[in-house]
Parts: sequence; structure tokens; C-alpha cells
Amino acid sequence: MDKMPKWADVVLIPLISLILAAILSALVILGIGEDPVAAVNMMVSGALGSTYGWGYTLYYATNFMFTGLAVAVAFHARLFNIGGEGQAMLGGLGVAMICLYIPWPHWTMALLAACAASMLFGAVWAAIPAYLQARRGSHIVITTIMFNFIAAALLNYMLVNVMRPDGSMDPASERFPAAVHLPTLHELLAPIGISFSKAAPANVSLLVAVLACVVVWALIWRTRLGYEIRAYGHSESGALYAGISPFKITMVAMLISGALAGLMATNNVMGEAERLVLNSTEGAGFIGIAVALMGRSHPFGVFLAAILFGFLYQGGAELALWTNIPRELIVVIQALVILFTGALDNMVRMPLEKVFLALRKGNA
Amino acid sequence: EPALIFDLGGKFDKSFNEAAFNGAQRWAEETGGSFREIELQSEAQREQALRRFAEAGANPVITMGFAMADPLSAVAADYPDTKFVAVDVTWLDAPNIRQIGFAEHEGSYLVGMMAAMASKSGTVGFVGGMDIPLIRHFGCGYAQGVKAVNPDVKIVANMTGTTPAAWNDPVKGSELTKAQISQGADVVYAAAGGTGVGVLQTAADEGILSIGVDSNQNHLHPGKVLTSMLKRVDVAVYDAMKAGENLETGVFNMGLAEEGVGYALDDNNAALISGEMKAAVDQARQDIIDGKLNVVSYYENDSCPALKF
Amino acid sequence: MTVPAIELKGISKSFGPVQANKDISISVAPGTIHGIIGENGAGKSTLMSILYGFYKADKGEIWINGKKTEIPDSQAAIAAGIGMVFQHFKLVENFTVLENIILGAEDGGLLKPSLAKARRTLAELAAEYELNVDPDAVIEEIGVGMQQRVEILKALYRQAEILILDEPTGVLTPAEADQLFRILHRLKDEGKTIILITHKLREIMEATDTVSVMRRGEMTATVKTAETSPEHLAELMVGRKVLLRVDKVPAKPGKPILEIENLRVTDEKGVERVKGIDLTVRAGEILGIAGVAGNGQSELLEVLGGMRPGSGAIRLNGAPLPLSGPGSDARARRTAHVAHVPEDRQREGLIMDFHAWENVAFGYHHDPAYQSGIFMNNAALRADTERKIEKFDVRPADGWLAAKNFSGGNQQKIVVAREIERNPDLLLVGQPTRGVDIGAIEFIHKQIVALRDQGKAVLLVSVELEEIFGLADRIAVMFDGHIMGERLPDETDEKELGLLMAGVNGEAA
Amino acid sequence: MMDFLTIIQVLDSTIRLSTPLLLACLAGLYSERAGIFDIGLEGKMLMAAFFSAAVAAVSGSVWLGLLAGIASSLVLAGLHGLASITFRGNQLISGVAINFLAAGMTVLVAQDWFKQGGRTPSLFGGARFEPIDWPLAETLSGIPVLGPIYAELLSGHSVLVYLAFLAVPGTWWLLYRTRFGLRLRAVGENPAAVDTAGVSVVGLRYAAVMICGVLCGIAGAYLATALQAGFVKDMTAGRGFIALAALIFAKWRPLHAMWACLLFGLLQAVALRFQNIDLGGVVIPVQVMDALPYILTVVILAGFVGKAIPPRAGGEPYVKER
Ligand SMILES: Nc1ncnc2c1ncn2[C@@H]1O[C@H](COP(=O)(O)OP(=O)(O)OP(=O)(O)O)[C@@H](O)[C@H]1O
Ligand SMILES: Nc1ncnc2c1ncn2[C@@H]1O[C@H](COP(=O)(O)OP(=O)(O)OP(=O)(O)O)[C@@H](O)[C@H]1O
Ligand SMILES: [Mg+2]
Ligand SMILES: [Mg+2]
Repeated sequence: MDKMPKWADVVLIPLISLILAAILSALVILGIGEDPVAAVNMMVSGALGSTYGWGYTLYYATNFMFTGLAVAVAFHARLFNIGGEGQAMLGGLGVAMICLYIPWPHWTMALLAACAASMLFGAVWAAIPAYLQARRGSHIVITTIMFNFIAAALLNYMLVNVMRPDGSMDPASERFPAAVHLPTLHELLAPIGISFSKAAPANVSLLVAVLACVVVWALIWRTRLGYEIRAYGHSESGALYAGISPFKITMVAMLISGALAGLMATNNVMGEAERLVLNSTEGAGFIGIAVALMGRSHPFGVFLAAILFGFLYQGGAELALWTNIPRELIVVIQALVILFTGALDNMVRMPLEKVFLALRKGNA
Repeated sequence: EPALIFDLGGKFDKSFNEAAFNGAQRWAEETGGSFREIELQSEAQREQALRRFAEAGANPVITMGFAMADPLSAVAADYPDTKFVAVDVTWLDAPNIRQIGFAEHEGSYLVGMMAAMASKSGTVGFVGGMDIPLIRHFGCGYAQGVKAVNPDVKIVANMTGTTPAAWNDPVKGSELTKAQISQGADVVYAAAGGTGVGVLQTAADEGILSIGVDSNQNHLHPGKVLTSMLKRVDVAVYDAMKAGENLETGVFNMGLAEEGVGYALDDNNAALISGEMKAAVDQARQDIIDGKLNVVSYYENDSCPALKF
Repeated sequence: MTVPAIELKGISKSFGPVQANKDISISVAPGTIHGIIGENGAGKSTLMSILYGFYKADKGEIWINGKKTEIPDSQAAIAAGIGMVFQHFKLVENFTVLENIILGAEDGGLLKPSLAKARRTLAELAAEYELNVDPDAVIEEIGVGMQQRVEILKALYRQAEILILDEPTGVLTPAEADQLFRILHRLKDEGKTIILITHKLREIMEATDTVSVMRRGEMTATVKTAETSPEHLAELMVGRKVLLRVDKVPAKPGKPILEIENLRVTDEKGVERVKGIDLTVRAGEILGIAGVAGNGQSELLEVLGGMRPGSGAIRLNGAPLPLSGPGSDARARRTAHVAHVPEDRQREGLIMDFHAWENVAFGYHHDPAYQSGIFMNNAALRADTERKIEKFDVRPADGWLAAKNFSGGNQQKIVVAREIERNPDLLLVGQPTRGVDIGAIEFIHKQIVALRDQGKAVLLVSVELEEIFGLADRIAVMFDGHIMGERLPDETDEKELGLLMAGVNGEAA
Repeated sequence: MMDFLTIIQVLDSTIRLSTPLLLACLAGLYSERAGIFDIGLEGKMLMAAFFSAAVAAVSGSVWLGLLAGIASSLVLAGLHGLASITFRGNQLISGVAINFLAAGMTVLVAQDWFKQGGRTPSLFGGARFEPIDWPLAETLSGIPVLGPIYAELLSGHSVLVYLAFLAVPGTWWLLYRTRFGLRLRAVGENPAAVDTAGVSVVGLRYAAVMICGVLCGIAGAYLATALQAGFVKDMTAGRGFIALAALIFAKWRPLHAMWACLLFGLLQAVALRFQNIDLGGVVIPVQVMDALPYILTVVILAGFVGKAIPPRAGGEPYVKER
């Protein structure tokens, strides 16, 4: 028997938590001498008030969906993959190689190949920590953190010494050929008569991300492998009893996780920048942790949380464009959102449960 | 109304972006005008900020840093009536961009000479930020200046790191400086953004000389900073804003001749610079301007004659 | 009339929507042993936890020695002279015995004096109550029986006058249990008051002076032990007549199903736990393995169930099964028609956070019947679960409930249903009724016997001699990784088995 | 290849680089030993770095700065406690949030107060921790081998460095020789045992989290007022995470924590000192040297350190009634 109706748990609590975070954010904005109402207006209209705003919101959200899913899949096997950042960097390397060194006749084929390459590179980068965890017991939290740093060094080396076009001073690869240009939402929606902002970077990899959400959902909740991953995550001794190999699950879960993180490169590298730059991941791997935690490791939750963070990113960009509010305000708002919806949700839940219990008793 | 787009380092990086901000500020104070600005937070915002400012009618739109080149090349054509200014970019092909490149190697050459002359130990240091070509470009000019004074002077060169954190790790800057001091360096040139703050600080603490970069950083530790390699981004921005919509486009190289780079001399470091030093450096400056002296740019073939990276 | 040592008045407690205790009042006279019985989930542990200050009652009063006492936390309970040995021990596993004893009862900020004092006191207590433990042993390295002694010592060290024991014998061997009751009687003779929760009516009859019966959160009766009978108590508990003895026809053993030869098992720490045993289990018989916990029975079950590697040879229906490497895991065993009811249902047999229907596939999730294409056929799984829940009378009959929300007895029914319904050639069963109430025990025993009667082989490991005697057709006793001997139930008695379990071989002597 | 003086200097640098790691690592040790995981070490350090520098800059007193740094870190620690102890929230989420909060708030407040782009003014004089020279350091430095060790390596660090290294035996003693330590370790292994022994789980865990806050505060103050002369944004630069790695590496034991932090410090010091190593014509790129500390960490972890088992109740809120 539950203490609360499901809708209260799923909708009401996050909503109240968000409102609390918003109130605190408003106080912070007041504290630095700005107008919170105007700021919120600007964020909402800037991020959600136009197809342009949506285009950016969804672009960021796409990144976060990939990294959030990556963290979530590992979480189901009780593995804490902090290495999404490095895996996404490697994914970018894979995408860049596919796009630069192979002439593609059409973007669809390039996208398929880029997906495969980014997943492969990301998975390889996750495989070593996974193997060390499974066979040597090396704590995956440390090794994945270390692999982030190593990935940064590797990417830096590749860009500065190998992939940088002659004569360019920018540590970035060449621009990808036009043939691998991924259609943006503008290009995708125009044929069906919907006019979407031309400027926004959201592109077809959004669909890849949504597809990834669905696939991960099916994988985790509908397949044997997902069943085994969850079982292993809940109880290692139970897994042994059921004939589930801890080694296999650790490896497979991390490979999938790394592949998902790597997939992010189809969005930011192939879809947006259309070249590989040094800090293309810009912390999305870490945001993925917050997204997965807030989304309770469920793909739909990850989807929603990714959009929330996309909104914060784009809303924040608008604030930065049109006001003098320092960009760090957005970081603070993110922190408050994570804090209230993620860590302090019991602060809302506990009193609510009492209310619902009293209501039920009253009815009975 | 002009707009100014700072690079990821942020407008208060005590060097490159801050110089731009100072230029804009000067323009605003002098003319009473106002300008829009944004500190970029992510790669995707580069194009976004360009378009948003252009659409909002900002003119000119001034961008900082070579990383804007790529987005600019994608955006500029869509807004033919808007003038763009690209600092640190010289290779684009677009009619409505004013591209400004600085001959950092020339300025670095001069401070390199000063370092070699000020050094008593015969060893000087260079602390770069993230290991990218631009920073090597600085280091290369510096090394040539050092070697020009005395080919026997040893140069210790270090980069802070390979991630963007390399621009903001003063602790590492400190440690690198200490390491260089222990290898004998008694003048250290910092081209490392926020990390440089740690370099200058440690140099001051340990009683050696340092050289600032981009902005005039002599005042940070009066009497302890030998000089600063000036990159007159402030002037470039000021000029661009002043010219407004009538801005001249094209590629502009700001070298010593154009007073785009130079070294800082003020009350804070006057006592450190002997007349002899000043004479030598000014001579070299003139020779470079006259073409008698050629400072090799790292970009020419991705290598440096005076220093191995 | 004497003042009661404990008087509870109108105690009520709910956990969210669940009312665990409803308006409960009891009174316990000083210097007596008071028993509490009731089905799983009746609220016994909750009531005692309230008395010990672990939970806080919603309503009601606690009177100790005639004084109304507030017990907001365990500190207050300890101050009031109450000590409790929980059903699941509350020990710090990687601490030594001594450290566990002084935890919370240290004198002064420094450990050394406290430890020294505790060491002395422990020696005295050991002498007084034959409660010997090595004070420097680490908890996780000593057996459960020892651990329980530590729990009792903890209470005595805090000078408890009232001692609560929640299902203390569930994990003990008969000898250990006997010793426990001797200790309890001595404590009682010293005037201490003892409350004993147990599912074993025999213990109630032997040890207690009065007994209270709980049902669904309510106190249904309190009677003098001398004036009641096990059958009567069982009826009070379950609300119907219960068969207290297993009803079964003599076994008709057939061909050997499982043959074990020179089996050896070494654990993770490199200690040999099974030291070369030979056993045969035939079709249509139940082989019971008796033994004190920790003598290798667990490892035997685990190696047979594919949970850990071993060496030697085992054959199933004549065909060898690998003991290590590929094909030796639990999945392969299931494919070979070996089913396994593990000793620890919560850690092994179930995923506590999974729905009941997900647990019904646990270990059998590769079964083609549960698949449709690349996906699992959850609808089929749920239908199957419904059948099993109905057949095994799992309560509540809700397949969507998480395993952790069933009581221990019902959790066990889910595991037993899953394994027995596979109709295996060989069923491995470990401690099938540990902590399970008598109603459920009756049912589970019936199912095991029914499987045997279909001509299947059953290997039963239990520390309960009563269970071994009731179910097994043949008994093997394990001690220190060896089989000490085999006996037929009719030709032996608890005494002889007890000696074998202690490593004393009568034949050899 | 390396002369003696260079070794001394590398070790000297090691000590400086290890100190913030060590303080943060010990901070994490208290918290995690009590069963509260803390990935917010980074944030607490950063917050303390800012407030110590800010208050030192304004007041001119580094000691006031230190207090302010500790106080600000304590506020975040209290928040972590509120989320993970009182409201039984997810400790990882709370830690992540605290890191974000610190990253944002420090710059926001710095900008609001000092208008220097999210920095504090540079500190000088009494607003900084000065190195402490040991007696006779100058005189003895001439003695071969021992002289430099005494004068360069041991002498001449700020008081916080000595404090950090003294905290190691201190922590060991507290943990293994006192009542508080016994209870602290117990509550991280089995809070129910502590609870039923009549000791407040909540109280103990808050105490641990607060000690963690104090140590993170000192670590932050060390960065901003001893190693550096002021705050710049994000100046902790991932040290909180490295400290966490060191903690796991050390398997949550104080002495091992010190060795782990010294090892990380040494690897960093070596990487800083030796860039572009030329191995007979093959120049090892600087990126390899940069990544070397991390690569070596992985190698050591995989090769020499077995499985690290965290305190058993770690990460799980203590829930009696659901
Ligand atoms: N910590 C708890 N949180 C929520 N509900 C609980 C908790 N403990 C017990 N319950 C509920 O209270 C009821 C009584 O449980 P309790 O543990 O007291 O039963 P019991 O009589 O000790 O059973 P058993 O014989 O199996 O030990 C249970 O059915 C359960 O629903
Ligand atoms: N902390 C808890 N929260 C919610 N329900 C609980 C809790 N503890 C126990 N329960 C519920 O109380 C009931 C009985 O609990 P209890 O732990 O006494 O089980 P049990 O039957 O005694 O099993 P076992 O004897 O194996 O421990 C079950 O329904 C169980 O799910
Ligand atoms: Mg119970
Ligand atoms: Mg029970």
C-alpha cells in the first residue's frame, strides 16, 4: 500500500520542489540587485517563447539526454560512471574521423556511421575502467574520473598535433564537408509546412536522442539483459544465485553507458559545430549525472530533466545576452533546482504524505 | 549600438577579454554611448550570440578570440548590413568583417629581450596556459627575443595543462613558477590567463621578476613586474566602436608599427628598466618596424626556431 | 500483589497506512519469562521495538516497575533497565566483540579504560552465565550463535533487568538453543524479567510462564502457559486448526539422481569449507543435512547451485556437471533441472525491490515461456505469477507488490513456488522455514514432501533438527566440512545427532 | 638524471600540492566513515577559498579570513547534512548540487562585493599566511643532505601545511582511540547498532559532516590565502575529486590517506617539473606528461590496490520507518 497517490509522487512533489527552487533563485536575483520577475520572463520567453528558443533548448537537451542516459544505465547496474565527459570527448573524436576522412554521399549514411563510431569510441573509453572494476576491483569512480583527464589530454594532442589543418591557429579540426551536414529542425520541419527557426542548432540527432530514450527504456525494462542489469544492480549475491555473471553485466552496462555518452557527439560535434573543437563537451558529461539523478534513472525522467536543463541553459543564455546578470547566476539556479528536486525532495514529500494520510483517514 | 562578445575566459580575465572590456568602457565613457555584451558560456552560444545581436540591430558586433572565426564564417553572410569585428582572426573571406590580428610574437620578442637583459642567472621562464598554437606563438616570439640578446640564456617553458581549466589554475601557475625558479629562472613570462595571476604572485613572493601579458599588469605587484607585453585589444575595440557602422572592413595586422603590440612602461616598473635596456629594446622595435629584423611566427610552419615545444 | 515489571497500556503504532499495533495492553510480572507468539507480520517485533525505544508509539503508555516511563529512544530504554536482542542483530560486523559491547556504554572519552573494564566484566559474565566469547574476535568471523551471545552480553553489560529476545532461536542449533534457555532460566532466577518472541511452540511450552498471542496487530489472548497446549496456541495464532507434524508416507527411493564424489570447496579467503564429501540423493527421497551453521552446509548448497566453484565430481542423472569454469554457473544448473531454494531469501533468493512477478522469473528469466522475440513477455510472466500466488496462497495476493513488502513467510512462499513449480529433478533447499510462522511452515513442508512423492530428489539443509526429523528420509550430519555420518530418522534421536553435529563420532569411539 | 636539489624541490612542491588534497581527503574521511558520501568536497573548498580571501581582503586579517572560510564551508556542510541526514535525500545529488552552488555563488558574490570579475582583490601582508621558517633553517642549510631537507623541505611552509599533516595522526587517534571515533566508525557501518545502543545516529552524522566542513574550510583557505593571494573563480580546479579518489585509494584510512595524497601530489609535481621529456630523440609530448598522474593512478590502482570496500552503510540514509 502506498502512502500517496502516484500522481502526487510523480507530478506534485517535483512541481512544488521546482517552485521552491524558483523562489530561492528569485531571492538570489534580488540579492544581486536585479529584477527577478523580469529575469524569469526573459528566461521563459527566451527559451520557450519561440521556435528559436526551443531550438536551443532542445539542442542542449539532446546533449543531456545522451549523457543522462549514459549515467542512468550504469546506475541500474549500481555503477557510478563519472566518465561521461571523457567518453563524449572520445565520441567526438570518432565522429570527426568518420566525417573528415571518409567521403559520404549523403548525411543519412554519415549519421549512421557517425553513430556507430561515436558509440564505439565512447564504449572503448568506458571499457578499460569497466574491465578494471570487474576484474581488479579498481573503484570505477576513480578510474572514470582519471579517464576524463586522460581523454582531455588525448583530445588536446589530437587537435593540436594531428587534426589541426595546416596554418590554422585554432586547435580544432577542419570543418566537416557539406555532405555530412545534419538537417536542423528548420530543414526537417519546413517540408511539412512548419516554420522553425533557421538559427537554432537543434537537429536530427534530437530524434536519435529520443530514440535512445525509448531504446534504453525497452532495454532496461523489457529485455532479459535489462532485467539482469537491474537485478545485478540491486543485489550482487542475488545475481550470483540467478546465474547472472557480474563480470558480464559490469562490462556490458559500462559499454552501453560509454556508447550513449559517445553518441552525444552526433549532436554537438556533427550537428552543431560541424568540426571538432577542444571543449566541445563543455561539462555535459557532468550535467548528465544531475540529469540521471533527477530523472531517477528512468529514461522518461531523464528526458524531462534534460529538457529542464536545456531550458536553464538557453534561458541563461538569453539573460546573458540582454542583461548584466553574470552568467554564474544560471549555475546557481541549476544548483537550486538540483538541490530541491533531487536532494531535498523528502522535505516536500514528508509533510505531503502526512496530508494524504490524514485525507485518507478522513475519508475512511 | 555596438555589441561585444567575450570569449569563454570571461570579461574579467585580467588580460585579453578585460582589455577589450576596458576599450569598450572607455568608448562608452567618452561618448556616453552604451553597448551590449555577453560572456560566452558554451560553444553553441558563439553563433547564437552573433545572430541575436545582429538581429537586434547591433552594429558593429565585436568578437574576441580565434574561436569565433568558424561561427563568423557561417553567420556573417546572413547579415550583410551588419559589420563584424573579429579580434585574433585574419583568414576569413567575407566583405563585412573587420579582421584584426596582432603580432604577439613581435611584442613577445621585445619582452623576451628585456627578460634576457634583466636576468642575472642566465635562465628565464615562460608559463603558458593551455597548450594551443596561440600560446606557442607567444612563447616562440619571446624565445627569439631572449636568444637575440644572448644565445646562451636558457629558457624554461611550461604549459599549464590541456583542459580549459589550464586558464584558471593559479595554484598550478605558482608551482610551475617555483619549479622554474628552482631551475634557475629569475624572470618569468606568463601567457596563461587567470593562471598567470598565480605566476606573477609567486614571482613577487619569491623575489624574482615576472612579465605580464595582454593588459598592463605592472600594477599587480609594483616593482616586481618587469613589464607587460601589451596587446592593444582595447584600442582595437575602442576604434571599432568609435567608427561605428562606418567601420572599415578587411584584414588588419596590428604589429609594432601599428602600435598594436608593445611593452608597458609606467611608474610601477620604471625603476626596473635601465636606460640601456630601453634603448636596446626600442632599437629592436624600430628594426622590426623597418623590416630589418624578422621575428619568425610560430604559425608559419608550426615550429619555432628558438624553442622546442 | 506484585507490581508488574512491564505494563503497556493502549499502545498503537502505524507505519504509514499499515497499523502494526492496535491498542495493545499487556502486563508482565517481574521474574517471569513471558512469551509472545503470532504470525509473520502480526506486530510482535514492532511492539517490542516500541518498548525498547527503537520506534515511537503513536499512542499509549509504558509503565516500568509501576512507574510511568517515557521511552523516546533506546537510551531511555537502557536507562530504564531494558535490553533487547533483535531478530536481525544490531552488531557492527567489522568491530570486535569488545568494541560492540562497549559501543554506547563507554565510560569516558578514551577507549582504552572502557575496553579494559569491559574485558574484566566480560570475564565475570562469562563465568557466571557460561557465556564464553573471545572478546577480540571480529563479529563477521564468528558464527551466528556467538553473535547472539554478544547481543545478550551487550544487554547484561548494560545491567538490563528486563531482557527482550526477538526470535532468538531461529539461527541456533539445538544445543545452542538449550544453552540459551539455561541462561534465560538463570537470569529469571536472579529476578530478571524476560520477554521471548518465537515461532516455536515447543519453546513457548518449555520456557515461558505466560504467553500472549498476537494477530494482525492486536493482542488476542494472554494465557498461563501451564493452562494451554500447542494446538490451542496454534489455533489462537492462525485462526484455524494447524497440523503441527508433517504428514507423509514412507519414501520409495529410486535411482540415484545426485551423486557427489570427493567434493571440495574453498572460499574467497582461501579457507577450505567443504573437505571432500561423498553423498548420493535418490529419486523420491529427501536427504537432510543437519549441522551447526557454518560447517560447510552453505558452501555445499552454493556449489551445487552453481554459485561458487568447487573441485571433485558431481553427477546428475549419471551425467557429470562441471564444478568450475564455463557451464558451472547457476544458469547452467537450472538448465540441468536443478532448482534451488537458497538459505537467505532476502540476499539471494529475491530482489527485494522487484515486483513479485519479476521475482517469479528470477533465475528463470531465460525460459522461452517468458520471452516474446527479443523482449520479455511480461504478460505471460504476470499470468504465471497469478497462478503461483493462488496456488501457494501468497498474501497479499498482489503480484505488483515489491518483494520487500511481503512478510518473511510470504517471501519464502514466492521463492518456494518459483522453484518447486519448475518440477526439477533435484531440489536444493536451505533453511526453508527460517523465521516463518507455523501456518506457512506447514504449507511449505507439504510442498516439499509432495515433490518427493512425485519421485524427485530433495537435498535439504536445515539447522532445525525438528525440521530435519519431520521431513528427511535420510539424515547426513555435517561437521567442519566433513560428513560425520548418515542415519535414518527412525533409528536415531536428537541426542545422537547433536553429538555428531559437535564432531563426536559415536561409531568411531 | 635528477640531482639531489631537484629531488628536494620536487618533494617541496609535492608537499604544497598535497596539502589541500590531504585536508579535503581527511574531510571526506570523517564524513564517509560516518556513512555520508560527499562528492561536494570541491564545492565546500571553493566556497571557503572565496570567503577566506574576501574576509581577509576586507579585514586585513588572515585569521578572520580563515574563520570566515570555515564558517562558509560549514554552511554548505550543514546543507548537505540537512539533505542527506534530516531529509534522507540522495547524498550524491546533494553533493553535486553543492558543487554547482559553490561554483556559482562564489563568483556572484565576488562580483557583487568587489566588482573585479568574480575575484577578490589581491591579498598582501597580514591578509596572507606567511611561510614559517624553522629555527636555524638558514644556518643548517649548508649541511649536506640533511641541511636542505630541513631547510627547504620541512621548513618554510605555512602553518596550515603543518596543521594538515598533524591532522593525520590526530584523525587516527580520534578514530581509533576515542569514544567518538568508535561511534563514528560504527555509524558508518551499521547505524542501527548505534541507534539501539542508545546513541543518536543523527547527532553523530551531523558531527562528522561538520568536521568535514571545518577541514574543507581550512583546505579552501589554504588555497586562497596561503598558496595564493586571493580568490579566482573555480580555483579548486578539481582537487576535491582528486581528494575523493585518494580517499578511496586509501580505503578510508587516515595514514593511507596521507600517503595517497602525497602520491598524487608527487605525480603532479613531477608532471609539472618535467614536461617534454626527450627519450633519445623521441620527444614525449607534453600531453602525455599532463596525463601521467592520472594514468599512473589508474595503473597503481589496478596493479597494487585491491578492492576498496566503502563503509557499509555509506550512501544510504538511515531509515527506520518507511
Ligand atoms: N519499519 C517499518 N516500516 C513500515 N512498516 C513496518 C515496519 N516494520 C513493520 N512494519 C509493518 O508492521 C507490521 C508488523 O510488523 P512486525 O515486524 O512487528 O511483525 P512481526 O510480528 O514481528 O512479524 P515476524 O513474525 O515476521 O517477525 C508488518 O506487517 C509491516 O507491515
Ligand atoms: N522498514 C520496513 N519498512 C517497510 N516494511 C517493513 C519494514 N520492515 C519490515 N517491514 C515489513 O514488515 C513485515 C514483516 O517484517 P519482518 O521484518 O518482521 O519480516 P519477517 O516476516 O520477520 O521476516 P524475517 O523473519 O525473515 O525477518 C513485512 O511485510 C515487511 O515487508
Ligand atoms: Mg518480527
Ligand atoms: Mg520474522
